[in-house]
Amino acid sequence: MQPDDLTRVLAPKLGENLLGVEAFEGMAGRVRFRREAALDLFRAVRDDLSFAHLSMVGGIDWVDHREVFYVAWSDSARQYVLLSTDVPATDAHVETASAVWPSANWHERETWELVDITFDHHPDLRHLLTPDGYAFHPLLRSFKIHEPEELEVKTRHV
Amino acid sequence: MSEMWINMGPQHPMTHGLWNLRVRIDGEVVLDVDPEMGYLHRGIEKISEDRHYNEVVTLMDRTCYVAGLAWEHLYILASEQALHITPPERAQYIRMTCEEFQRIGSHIMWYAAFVNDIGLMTPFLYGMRDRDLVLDLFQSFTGARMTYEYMRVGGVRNDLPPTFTDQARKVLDWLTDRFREYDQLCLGSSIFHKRCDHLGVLKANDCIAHGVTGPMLRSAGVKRDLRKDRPYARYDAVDFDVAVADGADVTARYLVRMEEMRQSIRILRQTVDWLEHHPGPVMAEHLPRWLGAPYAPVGREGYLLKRNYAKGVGFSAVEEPHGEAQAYVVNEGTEHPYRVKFRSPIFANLSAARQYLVGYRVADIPPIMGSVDPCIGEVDR
Amino acid sequence: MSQATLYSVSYDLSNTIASALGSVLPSGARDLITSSGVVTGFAVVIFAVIILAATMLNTILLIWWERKLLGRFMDRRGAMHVGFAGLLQNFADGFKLFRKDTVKPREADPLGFYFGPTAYMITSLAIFGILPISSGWDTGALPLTLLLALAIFAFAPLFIFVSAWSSNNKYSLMGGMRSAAQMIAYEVPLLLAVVSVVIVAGSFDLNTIVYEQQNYWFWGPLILALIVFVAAMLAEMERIPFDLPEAEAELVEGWNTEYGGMFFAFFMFTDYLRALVGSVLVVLLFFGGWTLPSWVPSVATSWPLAGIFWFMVKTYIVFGVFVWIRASLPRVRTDQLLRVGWNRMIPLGLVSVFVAALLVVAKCVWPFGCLPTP
Amino acid sequence: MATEITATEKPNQNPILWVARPMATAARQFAKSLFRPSTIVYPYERLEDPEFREKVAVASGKPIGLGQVWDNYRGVHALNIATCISCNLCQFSCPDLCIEMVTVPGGDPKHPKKCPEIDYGKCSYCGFCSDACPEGCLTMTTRYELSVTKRSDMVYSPQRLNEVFKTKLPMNPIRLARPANEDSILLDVPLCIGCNACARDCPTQCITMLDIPKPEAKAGEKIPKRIWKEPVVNDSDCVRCGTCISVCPKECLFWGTRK
Repeated sequence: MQPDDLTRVLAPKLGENLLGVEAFEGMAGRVRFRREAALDLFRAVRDDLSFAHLSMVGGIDWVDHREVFYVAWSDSARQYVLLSTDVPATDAHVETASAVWPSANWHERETWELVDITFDHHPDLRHLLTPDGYAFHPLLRSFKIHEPEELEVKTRHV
Repeated sequence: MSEMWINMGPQHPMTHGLWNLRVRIDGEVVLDVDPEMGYLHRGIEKISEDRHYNEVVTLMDRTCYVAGLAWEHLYILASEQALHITPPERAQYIRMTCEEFQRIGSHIMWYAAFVNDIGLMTPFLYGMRDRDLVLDLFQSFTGARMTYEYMRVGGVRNDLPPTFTDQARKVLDWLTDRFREYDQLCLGSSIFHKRCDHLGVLKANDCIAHGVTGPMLRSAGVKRDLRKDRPYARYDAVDFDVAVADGADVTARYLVRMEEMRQSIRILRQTVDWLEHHPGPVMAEHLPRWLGAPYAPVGREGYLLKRNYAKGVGFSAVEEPHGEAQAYVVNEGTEHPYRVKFRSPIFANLSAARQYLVGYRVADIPPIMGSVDPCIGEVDR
Repeated sequence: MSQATLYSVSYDLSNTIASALGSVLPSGARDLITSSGVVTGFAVVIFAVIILAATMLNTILLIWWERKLLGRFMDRRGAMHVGFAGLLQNFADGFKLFRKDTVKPREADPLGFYFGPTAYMITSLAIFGILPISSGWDTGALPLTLLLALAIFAFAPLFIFVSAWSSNNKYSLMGGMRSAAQMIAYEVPLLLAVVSVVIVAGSFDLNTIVYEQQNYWFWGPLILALIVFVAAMLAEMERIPFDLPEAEAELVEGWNTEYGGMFFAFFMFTDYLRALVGSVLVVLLFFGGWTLPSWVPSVATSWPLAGIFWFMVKTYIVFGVFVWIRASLPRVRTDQLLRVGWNRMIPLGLVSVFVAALLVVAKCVWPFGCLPTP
Repeated sequence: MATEITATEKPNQNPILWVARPMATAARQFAKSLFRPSTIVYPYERLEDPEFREKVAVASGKPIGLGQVWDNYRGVHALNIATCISCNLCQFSCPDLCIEMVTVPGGDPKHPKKCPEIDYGKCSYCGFCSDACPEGCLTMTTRYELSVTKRSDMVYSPQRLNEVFKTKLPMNPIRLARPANEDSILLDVPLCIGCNACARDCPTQCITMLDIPKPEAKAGEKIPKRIWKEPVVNDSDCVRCGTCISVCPKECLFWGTRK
C-alpha cells in the first residue's frame, strides 16, 4: 500500500481535514490530519483500509505544540500506517481512539499522564504508570530530570 | 463467601515482577480484574532524551531484563532509520543471531517461570540450567550475562570470538534434546492438560481488537510474525516457519512458544553457518562523527559544537520474544534523540487482562498470567 | 524379659537413675525415689522423651532427605554446607526461625493465631506415641491403634482453619477453606483404603496388621487400596500435586501466610511430621512394617534393632516416592482435586474394599500366598 | 490457515499413565544428576577457572564453559595509573556519571594528575569507559565480587583500581578501532590570543605553540594585543578528549573536519 492509495481512500471521507499523506520508510505512509476528524479517520482507517490492529499511541511535546501519533497494522496489507495530528499545547485534547480500537485504552492513559494530552470520551482516563494524583507530566520538555548545570561535566583545570 | 477484592501483587509470587492485579472474587471465581501498573516505571523514555544515542542502549537492556538484546535491536533499528545509517551485513546477521538466542533464552525463562506457577518446581531449574548456556554464549561476545550493551548505532560493538560458531552449535544440539524433555514433563502429564486446556481463551478477534500480539496472538491462529511479514535485519534471507496453534488457550501458547524455540534453532543454524563463512566489518563506515563508532569522542553537551545533521524519524518493529515491540525515535539533529517512544507488547497484552481472566478461578490466574509471560520492566519502562 | 522394648528400656533407665540418685540421698528421700510409683512415672517420662526426640530427629532427617532427593531430581545438590552433606542445615534453619520474631497482624485474633499452630503440632506429635516402629517398640498392645492414629490425624483441618481464620488475611482464609474442603474430601477414601487393609488383617491393631503380612505384603493384592491411600495421603499431607492450601503461586503461602518465626516453624515442622506419619502408615499397612520377606537371609534381621532399621529404610524409601511425585507433577486445581476425590477415589476405595473381602474369602491368592492362620 | 505444530508429546488420555511420563523423565534426570549435578559449588568452584570449566563440561556432558566465555567479561575495572594520561574520556563517556576524576600523587605540581575514581554503586558495567580509554589503561577484568559492608566502600579510588590492575586478572582484550573519520580540533584563528592554555593542559602534549609573524601595523588599524603564537594540533597523537576546548578562555577551538 502506497501513500497514494491512502489518499485515494481517505481524501473523500475527510475532505480538508486530511492535511496530507507522506511517504514513510517501512510504512504505508504517514497520514496527517486535523484533530476534528479524528474519529472519522480512525473508522476509515480501520474499516476501509483494514488497519484493524492499533499498536501504539504516543505523544511528542514540540514545545509550541504537541503531536499525537498512532501506529496501526493491517493484516491484509502487512504494513503499518502512521497517523499523526498536531494539537496546540494550550488546549491539548483529541478524541479517543478506544471506541474504534479498544487497544488504545492503556496507550491513551499513558499518553495522557506523560505528555499531557487529554483524550475526550475516554472510558477510563486514570493514571497508569505514575501514582494517582501525580501532578507532573514527565515527558514534557519543561520537565527536567537534571538541572542543566548538573548535567554538564564539571570543569577541570580551572 | 461474599464477593471481595484481593490484591495479587505487587509482591506476589504470580506477578513475575512488580505489578498489582486487583481481583474481585466470589469464592474462587474471578468476577473482575483491574491491573495496576507503574511500580517499575523508571522513565526510560525521558532519560533517553538526555542521553547520547549509543548510551540509550544501556537502558534497553533494562527495559526487558530477559530479552535485552531484542530490545537493543529494536532501538538500534529505529535509531539507524532516524539517523540514516545502514549497518554492514555481518552486523545484521550478528544481530539476528543475538535476537534468536535471546528468544530462546526468554522463552526458556518463560517456561521455567510458567511451569513453576502451576506448581512444578523441577522445570524451573531445568530451564535455568539450560538458559545459562545461552547466557554463556552471550557472555562470550558481549562480556555480560544480562545487561549486554552490545549493539551500537551502525553495527555492533565487537565481532564474535572465533570459537563462537562451534560453541553455538554445541549449545543448539544440547537445547534440542532438552526441549524434548520439557515436553515430556509438561505435555506428557495429564495434570498439565487438566490445568491448562481451555484456560484463558482469547480468540483472534479479541486479540486484534485489544492489540494483543506475539505468541498469544499466534496461539489464536493468526499467522502474524514480523520476521516474516515485515522482515528486518536479514530475516528475509533465512528459512523458517511461523508457529501457529488454534487453541487460543494456555496449552496453545505453550505449544507456540516451544515451536518458536525450535524454529529459532533452525534460524540459528543458518545464521551461524553464514557468520562462519562471511567475515567482514561489524560497524558502518560512515557514521555521523559524534556517533564516532563505539568510541564516542565527547558525549556531553557543552563540548560539542552544535551542528545540524540531517533530521529524521525512525520507526522500527521487532518480533520480540513477547510480541511486537515498536520504537519511534525522533532525531532533531542533535546528539540526543528528541523523543523515544517504545511500544511494549506485554503492555498491550496485559491491558486485555479482563478479557482472558474473568470467569476463571483464582487458581487459574497464575497459569494464565504465566502464559502471557509478563515482563514488567518493559511494561512500565 | 527376653526382648528389649521401648518401655523396658525406659523402665531400666528410670530404675538405674532412681537407685543412683537414692544412693546419695538420705533414706527418707531414697525410699520415695525408689518407690515403684515414682520409678514407673519417671519411666513414662523417659519413654515420652525418647519418642519425642526420635520423632523430631526423624522429621528433621526427613526434611534433609527431601531436600537432597529433590535437589537431585532438579539437577542440583540440595543442602550441603552445614554439617556433613548438609545434615545440620535444618538445625540451622530451625535455629534461625527460633530467633526470629513472630509478627502478629494487628487485627488477628491472638488466641487462634497462637493456639492454632501449637495445637496443630502437638496433636500431630501425639500420633507417634501410638505408632509401632518395631515389635515391642510401641506403647503396648492397644487394640485400636490404627483407628486412634487416624482420628488424631484428622484433627488437623480444624487447627489449620482456626489459624487461617484468626490471621485475618484473605489468602489465609482461602487457604484454610481449601484445606478444610480437601482434607474432608480425602478423609473418606483414606478410611476406605484403610478399611480394606483392616478387613484383610482382621484387626485395627497395627502390630497385628504387620503380623498378618508375614506371608506377603498387602500392597500386591491391595494395589488399588495402596493407590487410593497414597493419593489420599498426599492430599492429607498437602504435598504437591495436592498442595492447594499452600499453593504459593496463587495464595502466596495459603493458611500460613501471616506466620513467621517459630510459629511458621511449627507449621513447616508439622507438615513434615504428617509426611512422616503418612510414610510410616504406608509402610505399616502395605509394606510389612519392620518385617522382611522370608527369603531374605536372617543375617539382615538377626542383629539388635534390625527391625527399626528396616522400618526406617522402608519409610524413607516411601517418602522418596512422595518426593519423586513432587518433583514431576504440577499442582491440580481445587475443583479438580475435589472431583478426583469424590468421583474417582471413593469408588476406587469401595472397589478395593470389595477386593479385600474377596481376599479374605479366598484365603490364598496366587502368586502371593496365603494369609497366616490365626 | 495455521501451520501444523508438531507437538512431540500427544496429550495422554490413558488414566493409568496419567503421571507416568513426567515421572520417568524426572527419574532419568535423577539418575543423571546423581553423578554430576549441573550446579556449581560457587565459592569453591569457579566458572572463570578454565580447568574447572573443562572438568565440568566433560563430567556433566553439558557444553558449558567451552571457548572464550570469560575472555572479555566486563567486571571491576583495572586502572594502570602509570599510563593514565588524565584525558577524562572515561568520565565523559560514562552514561551513569559514576566516574569522578581525582588527583593522584605523581603529577606535575602545576597540573596535578587526575585518574578516575569509580562509584560501583552507580556503575552499570557498560564498558563505555574502557572503550573510550585511548591508552588502554582502564580496562575491565573478570572480577565480579563486590560485596561490601559500607556504602562508601563501593567507591574505588584510583589506587584501589590500580591494585586490581596489579592482580593480573584476565582483562578485556577487546580494543575497539578508532573510527576513520574522527573529528579534529580546529582553531578559529582570529579569536586566538596565544595563551598556551591548550598546549599546557593537553594530556598527550600533541599541541605545540608555533610562532606566527606579528603583522605590521597599518595606518588606522590597531594590532590586537596578544601573544604571537598559535596552537597546532597533531591529529595522529590527539585522543579527542576536548580538554583544550574546555580550557580555552576565548572559546576559539572547536570540533570539525580538517580540510
